[in-house]
Amino acid sequence: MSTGQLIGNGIAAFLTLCIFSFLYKDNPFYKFAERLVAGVATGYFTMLLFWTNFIPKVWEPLYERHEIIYIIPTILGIIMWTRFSKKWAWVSRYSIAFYIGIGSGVAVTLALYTYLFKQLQATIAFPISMDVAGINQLLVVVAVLASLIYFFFSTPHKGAFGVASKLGIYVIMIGFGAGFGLTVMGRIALLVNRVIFLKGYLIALFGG
Amino acid sequence: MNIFEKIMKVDRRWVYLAIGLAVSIPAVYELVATYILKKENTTINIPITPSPEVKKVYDFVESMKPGEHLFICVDYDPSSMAELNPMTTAIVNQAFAKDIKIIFVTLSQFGPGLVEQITSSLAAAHNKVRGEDYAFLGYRPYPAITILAMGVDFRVPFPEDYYGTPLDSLPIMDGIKNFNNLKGVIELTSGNTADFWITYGNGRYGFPLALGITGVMSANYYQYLSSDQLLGIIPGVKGAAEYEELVGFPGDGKAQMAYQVIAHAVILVFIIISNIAFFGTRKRKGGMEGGAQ
Amino acid sequence: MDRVKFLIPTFILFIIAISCVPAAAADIVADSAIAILPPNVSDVIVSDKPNDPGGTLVVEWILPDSAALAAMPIKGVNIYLSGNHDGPFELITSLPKSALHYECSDLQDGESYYFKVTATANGLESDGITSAAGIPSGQWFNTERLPILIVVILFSITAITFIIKARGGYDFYVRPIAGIKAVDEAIGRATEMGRPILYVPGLGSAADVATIAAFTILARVAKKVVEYNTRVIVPNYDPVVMAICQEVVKEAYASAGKPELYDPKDVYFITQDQFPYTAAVNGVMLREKPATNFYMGMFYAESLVLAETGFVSGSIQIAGTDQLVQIPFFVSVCDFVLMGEELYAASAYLSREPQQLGTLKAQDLGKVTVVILIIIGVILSTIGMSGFANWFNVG
Amino acid sequence: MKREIPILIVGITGFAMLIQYFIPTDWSETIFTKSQDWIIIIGILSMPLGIWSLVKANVNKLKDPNEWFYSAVLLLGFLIMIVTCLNGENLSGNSIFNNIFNYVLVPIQSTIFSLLAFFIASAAYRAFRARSILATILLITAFLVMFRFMPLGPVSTINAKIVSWILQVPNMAANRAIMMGIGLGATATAMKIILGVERTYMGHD
Repeated sequence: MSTGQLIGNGIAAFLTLCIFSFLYKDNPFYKFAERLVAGVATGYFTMLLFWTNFIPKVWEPLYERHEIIYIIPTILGIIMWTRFSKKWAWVSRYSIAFYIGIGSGVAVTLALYTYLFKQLQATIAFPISMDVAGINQLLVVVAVLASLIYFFFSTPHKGAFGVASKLGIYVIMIGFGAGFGLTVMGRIALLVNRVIFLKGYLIALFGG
Repeated sequence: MNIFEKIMKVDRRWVYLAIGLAVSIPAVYELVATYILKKENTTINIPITPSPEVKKVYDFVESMKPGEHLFICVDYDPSSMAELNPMTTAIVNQAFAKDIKIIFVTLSQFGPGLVEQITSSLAAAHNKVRGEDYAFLGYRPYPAITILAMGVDFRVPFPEDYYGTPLDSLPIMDGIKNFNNLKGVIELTSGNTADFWITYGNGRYGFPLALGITGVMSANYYQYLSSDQLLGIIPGVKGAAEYEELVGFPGDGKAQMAYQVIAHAVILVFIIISNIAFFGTRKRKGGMEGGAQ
Repeated sequence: MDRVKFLIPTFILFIIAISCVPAAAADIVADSAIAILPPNVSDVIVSDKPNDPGGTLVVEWILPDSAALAAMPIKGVNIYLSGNHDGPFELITSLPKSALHYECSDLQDGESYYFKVTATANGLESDGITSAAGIPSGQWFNTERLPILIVVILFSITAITFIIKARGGYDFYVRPIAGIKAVDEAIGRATEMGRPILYVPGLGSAADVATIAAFTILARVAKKVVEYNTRVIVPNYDPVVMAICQEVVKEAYASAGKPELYDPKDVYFITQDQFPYTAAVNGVMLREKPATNFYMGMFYAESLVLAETGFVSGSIQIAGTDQLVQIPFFVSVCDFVLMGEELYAASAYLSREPQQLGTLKAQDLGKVTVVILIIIGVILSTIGMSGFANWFNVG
Repeated sequence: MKREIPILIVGITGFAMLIQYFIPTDWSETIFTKSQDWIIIIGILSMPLGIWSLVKANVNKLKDPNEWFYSAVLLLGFLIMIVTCLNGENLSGNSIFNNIFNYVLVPIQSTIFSLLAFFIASAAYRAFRARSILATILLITAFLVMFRFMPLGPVSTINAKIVSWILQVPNMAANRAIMMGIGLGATATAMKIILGVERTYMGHD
């Protein structure tokens, strides 16, 4: 490690410990790191967006390529600044409306495709049979139906419907338990990486 | 307050401390072993039982004959290196040791650096020559289109390899037109490229496909095992450690496994203690109804 | 018709090809200098590529039967293109034998194109079969996506019907959802304790539907906040989301006739970076000690960091997200959770407007349809009719 | 003017994007990519609103004797990043900007992320108690899934099989059902917005 890297990693190690100190309780070191990173991150993203998005998406089309059509989104974006004024703030609704309109228009078909159709197709694509795979498929179908019934809003969950919805929430809970258990590995790995970083820094500082 | 109630209400910081210690033990052990005891091998050896889905991938590579071709797609970026690099290394080690020829491709923007890093170190260790024993074709965006094009001919998306050599001048590509000339594909990914390989790769061209994925992703891909669209899955660090165990090259996967096992054990012990305490308090409350609290 | 026209000659050729094979094999063994051409491909069909903007034709062919060709293994095919049936043909690509079709793009819509497909083997090439004319064209409607259009239309009709019915006074039953009932109580509790309410709208942008659902819930929360004379803090990740949250909260104060009490400093921007944002919200929780924390919208890995810190600071927590991976963490730590669809239903529940409840009814009818489709689909798959399942593979 | 026109804009753009999905022509594709570009442009041009909000709040706090130091740190961090990247080439390479990114931003980000290892343990400790049937199911499943890490020979082999089944059958079924619900809910909400039934995000006037 060069001296520069050693100093850099020293700062990194100090900030790592500042954040970890939060586990004990809120303290000035954590607060320092928290505010520092909020400032640095905002500065970082502002400049990143400026160079990688504003320049190629706004400046170049308008100023260099004279693509007049880009005036529309630019005006819509600048309209957002009316929010600085109390009197004219309502004008910004035009841009917000455009933003939300595009978002929800795309969402209708996207949600139907990725969430509904793909899942539906995957559920019904395999046959039920008397071997292990076939019986598992039968169980999957029953479990999917029960879980769907749990999400019914306009029918009282009573009688047979209530039994199905109860089975449904049990299945959902198994799913959540599995999801929780599976994630532990990845989260531990993150902490291990920090520990290995600190260890490497100690070795570089004293042992290396 | 009896002991059970105390355990139930234990300050969360004791839990934090336990996890912190659990994760530090292997690191401290390594430091002590290396610098104080001056030991050579500092990896904590944890017995590992390979799961069936990992064993299947291993058996598949093991069944290949020297000189046959394996295709490895490195589709992750540096942020998931910790989980996926160990399995890539283990597979490449196994294949090189068996004189299997490997073709690498990446569909991730940051993939080329990773592939170069892996191939350069492992090829040297196994005395393998680029262009003869392995090839790196490079990176292309648009995974679906690239996979479909490779199904026709690797030369369509990759007329030249990553280093600018035309594919026809690479000895390893002699007689290798598309997926039909390969034994199979192993896709290592931290993102949705796995879906493309399943739909457009295995779905369209029917080659044997195995996945190496991060632990968080694994829940979503087990379904393809039962439908035979995948021959096997290597999930996260644990899968990598199992693979290393099978191959017999202990690496970063096994090294990380020590941390994982201890941390998981600590959490499991906490859950058990918490439940014993829970039942303890319930019983006592039942027995001491109306009594002093 | 075209198909039939070509089937006859190709069939004849095919017969000839097959009958040639033993002889050809023998000849090659005896004297490789005598060149016997490889057998031709058959069934060369050109069609317009469906559901595309135009300019692309698809060529398909059938290779000669490989079993009969042991001595002359087909290596692949060459594809030639011409504007006339009789040529001149230009080689456009060579494909391996595994290829079954070829998409030729960058053609002119409305022009006629002819393709010649030849088989190659042992460095030799058959004389080839020329296709009928193919005329590329663009389509105006993607027929593969028809199922989605049908669903959109049916869904809209049902929703509008129920909305009209509801406006006419028709009353729907809606089952109680604990997380939604808790919203009002949680705000009351904040008032009693004299502490503020924290509302985190997540990391989504204003174009994400989950975030838009979060705005609606915020509107309700803000209204109650004004009623109870307490305070709501909304830290933001996205500037557009911030602008909308400000609008929503300001509106709540205005409609209660107390516009002067709205403090724009309470709805503010932190930073557009996941973990620095999380750290800052953690700080707010520990220092402002909100009585109730709401997490509504899109959450990723920060879900558990926020929820645990909120627990430590002793807040009641209500979460709602459509991010599947994060729901287990909210379920483990928060007091109430709106899981997936419940987040979307919450706006209807909270508004209590009949037309909003009408769409809930439409959602339920959608679920009934899904249940029926699953049952039918699995039965059909089990008896071997997998075509039904593919209908939902809309690409 | 203040409310009707925006709702009309939402309706028109939303409906246009909905229709666009079914039309495979070149201009339809162009509309899609351009609209996504335009949303990004509105987002970038809105950044000043966010920056103003952040800077104003922290400049105000400079007068607060308890807060001024932290706010100064935040403002300084922000300003340094802006100043060191006035030249776009400093985004990468060995620039001050990139070094602050590597030695300040990245370690803090990944450390906050790694706090999850502690939180997941304390959440498990508190939440996984057999209080009710639902909590017990959650507890048992999570326990078995985590237990697959324990190197206990034959017990592990059996557990691996159980976990594999849990992942392939109930877990997958639950995920699918929740996703289908989300699909319907998101569609209904988006339709309500396009039709103008849902308009709370707009405020009144």
